[in-house]
Amino acid sequence: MINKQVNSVHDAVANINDGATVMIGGFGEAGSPIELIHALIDHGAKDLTVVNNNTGSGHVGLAALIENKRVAKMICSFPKSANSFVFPDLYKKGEIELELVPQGTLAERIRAGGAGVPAFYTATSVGTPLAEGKEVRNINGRDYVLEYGLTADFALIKSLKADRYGNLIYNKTARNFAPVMAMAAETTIVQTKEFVEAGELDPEVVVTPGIFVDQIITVADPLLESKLVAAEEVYP
Amino acid sequence: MINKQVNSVHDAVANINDGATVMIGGFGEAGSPIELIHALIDHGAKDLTVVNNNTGSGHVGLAALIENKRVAKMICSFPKSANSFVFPDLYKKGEIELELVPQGTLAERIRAGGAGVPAFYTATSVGTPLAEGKEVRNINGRDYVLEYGLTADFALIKSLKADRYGNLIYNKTARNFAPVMAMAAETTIVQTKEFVEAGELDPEVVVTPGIFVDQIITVADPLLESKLVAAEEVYP
Amino acid sequence: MSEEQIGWNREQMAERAAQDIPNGSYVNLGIGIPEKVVRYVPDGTEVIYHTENGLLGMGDAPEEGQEDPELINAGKKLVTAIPGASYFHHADSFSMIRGGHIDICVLGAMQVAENGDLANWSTGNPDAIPAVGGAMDLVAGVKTIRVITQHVTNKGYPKLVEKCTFPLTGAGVVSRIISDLAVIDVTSEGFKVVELAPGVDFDYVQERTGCKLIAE
Amino acid sequence: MSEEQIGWNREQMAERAAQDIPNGSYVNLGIGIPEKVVRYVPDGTEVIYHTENGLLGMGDAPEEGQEDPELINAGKKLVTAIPGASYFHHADSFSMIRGGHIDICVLGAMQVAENGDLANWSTGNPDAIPAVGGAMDLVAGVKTIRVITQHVTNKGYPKLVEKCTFPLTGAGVVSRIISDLAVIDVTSEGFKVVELAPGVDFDYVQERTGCKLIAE
Repeated sequence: MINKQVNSVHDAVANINDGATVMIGGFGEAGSPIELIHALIDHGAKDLTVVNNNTGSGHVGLAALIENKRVAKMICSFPKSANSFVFPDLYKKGEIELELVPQGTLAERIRAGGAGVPAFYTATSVGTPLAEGKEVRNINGRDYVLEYGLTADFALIKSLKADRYGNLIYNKTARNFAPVMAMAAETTIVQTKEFVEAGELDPEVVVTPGIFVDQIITVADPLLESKLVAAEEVYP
Repeated sequence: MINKQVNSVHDAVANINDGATVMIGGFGEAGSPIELIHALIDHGAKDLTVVNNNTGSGHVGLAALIENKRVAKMICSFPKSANSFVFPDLYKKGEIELELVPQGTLAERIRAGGAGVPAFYTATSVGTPLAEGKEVRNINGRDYVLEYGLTADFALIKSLKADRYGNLIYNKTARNFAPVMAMAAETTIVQTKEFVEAGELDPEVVVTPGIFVDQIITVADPLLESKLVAAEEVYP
Repeated sequence: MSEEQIGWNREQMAERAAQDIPNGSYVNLGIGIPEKVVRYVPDGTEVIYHTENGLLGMGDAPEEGQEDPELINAGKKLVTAIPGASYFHHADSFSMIRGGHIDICVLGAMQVAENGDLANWSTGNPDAIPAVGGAMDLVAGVKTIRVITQHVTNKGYPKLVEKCTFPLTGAGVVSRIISDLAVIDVTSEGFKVVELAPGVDFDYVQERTGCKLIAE
Repeated sequence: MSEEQIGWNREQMAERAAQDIPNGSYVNLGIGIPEKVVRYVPDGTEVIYHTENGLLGMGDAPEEGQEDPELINAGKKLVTAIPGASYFHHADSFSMIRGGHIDICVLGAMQVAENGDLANWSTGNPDAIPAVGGAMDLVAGVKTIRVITQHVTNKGYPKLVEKCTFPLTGAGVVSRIISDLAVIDVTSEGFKVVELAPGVDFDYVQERTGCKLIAE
């Protein structure tokens, strides 16, 4: 019988190796798999390349992973949100690398990586510094830049419900990058609020089919990043 | 108030002009918007370029549109299903053009057209006659062909439920090409089995958000292509 | 600012921008003042707001007790979903933007040039942390780009200029600017003042603009 | 065919192909004999079948009275969905194929060459209607491609050949062939017979093959 559940968040991240590329779901705290990120900090893997829209807040979750010097490079669209101090500090000191990607290009590159599209053209960033050094091609009278698909060794995402096959549904705007990251990663690790029986999710409403999911751990009552940040919590 | 309903299938197709490119949903009869196709035959627009996975069956629906000489060119992946006589006849006589596209490339080209991606690379068809004349590019050691996004003037699709905003859900494998065609067409026309109040469709389960839909007509009890074909019906 | 309010305040700028949005439009709102536009849909019209983090049919801020930290807008502020809304993932969301399906986008600006060039993501200062978000996707993909901005910077420098000195977000993309002082269209001849805020005259606006304005 | 049955029949070929599918695999089945594989999952294993027209978790044909003409497989035959299935659109479905997420695909063939080249979509006859379907996507994207085929054509010509004379579906893609006579692997040295159907010997298979076979 197929059953993708694992025993703990620590088991879930146990195979993440030094130097791995890790996509982490979430747009701000919505969809951030904070328990998996904290388990990754405990696990100790370093020299990671992390793909996330942002760089975390305060001193917990993704910001804590960065603060603990596990991240060599961030690929993201907006690294300086409110309450984001950790990344800017390291970046100014030259201690962390940044690949800045427009948000839609980031989403599309991840989707392309998952869909077997190695490269595509887009109008986004044409004529701006972010197109510098990139191939530009005129198609039907408009200029486009060439962008490459993005894949990862691991994805860490958060779902509302999951079944043993790995079928997932999400909560509201916490969906954001998770479905495309699940497609683009070699190993997709999910923390779910609820684990349900196979067949309980209507096949019409599954957002991420189980084929894109490898490991599932239930975290029924996840920490809320904004509360931790407000309380000035530091992980670990 | 936004309300995308129209009064009849004939009103729905009334603006389709000679020479238009029309995407038609369906994989075989599953998802085929047969009443809209019949209304298009009645309407009389000709010299159409039609995008569909197949070329219809018997002498109804898409096959009837072709038989009535309204289609100058088919873009499809599999033009010779069981019970498909009309297209093969015209094709052998040189009276209809065919652009044969691998099914996944077809789906991806339509999705690209809808997503603002003018062109992308794919491994599909490399080293085959369908790659002849196409740009081939080696990316990270593998060869890929360049394929272009596909857009249309109109899409005709079928849904299970629709609301006044044009939010759609589908029935089982009748979903197939409809969501990407809705994205890729300038005007998307939907025949729905059921029309529901705004808010009745859970925002988490909407498959096609209303932004991709322009006109909706309710056809509560659509004809079943396979039954018509078995009964050797001819339209009109 | 200690000086007396001259022209429109932030709420009034948002309200003015809302008046230009036709019934039935699909609209994306940038972070800052543009977020406020959602409150000012004119009577008798219905507008669908898109937020690029995965929601079509965005409503205003929630009532107290109705907040869900996983229901936010692109500015990461708590919002609501209207009946008839839909959620989708990021690639689908940007397909709406990049595929040309959003009718209007209202953005903030650091500089707008008289040819419609927009700079709103970076000062180009090498010490600053660059951050672009979805701005470049929006200006490349949305049919009509409008800007809401203070007419001058905090230090009094003009934001409407002959040529942007900051790195571009997009070239020739802006069609209209709603500032605290005026509504200004980008035309082939340059900036054209189409409306003045109450109590503001043309010369007052011209003095605070980095290039020549055309009177309507 | 009037001659007595020699080797495996169509059902047995499907059953034999099913034995090679590891527990937990995601599998796509081509049209024809491969469709029958869904019936023969070995005891104690669970396999998830994908059909490219938008279903993961495809089951066998429906009971009478349970048919839905909108629940079909890629061969347009009526099927069912298992508990735990999911539906999705065509671009998402082919993302599974082209993105390398499907483990195994079992296809029919017109010709397989000893280097693994597959021809299964066209005879190259200029009078024939070309039709490719999803075959080229499957061979380009799925990790392991297996073929189920009669060993020879209706007219007795070998389908396993030194070099395909028909236009290719994909180059060097097939790893194993299950014919009515034998299970044959594509190796760097050429076709290797790894199993013979009951009552069939190596020479019998070699005589019906268009190139040299290697005995295991």
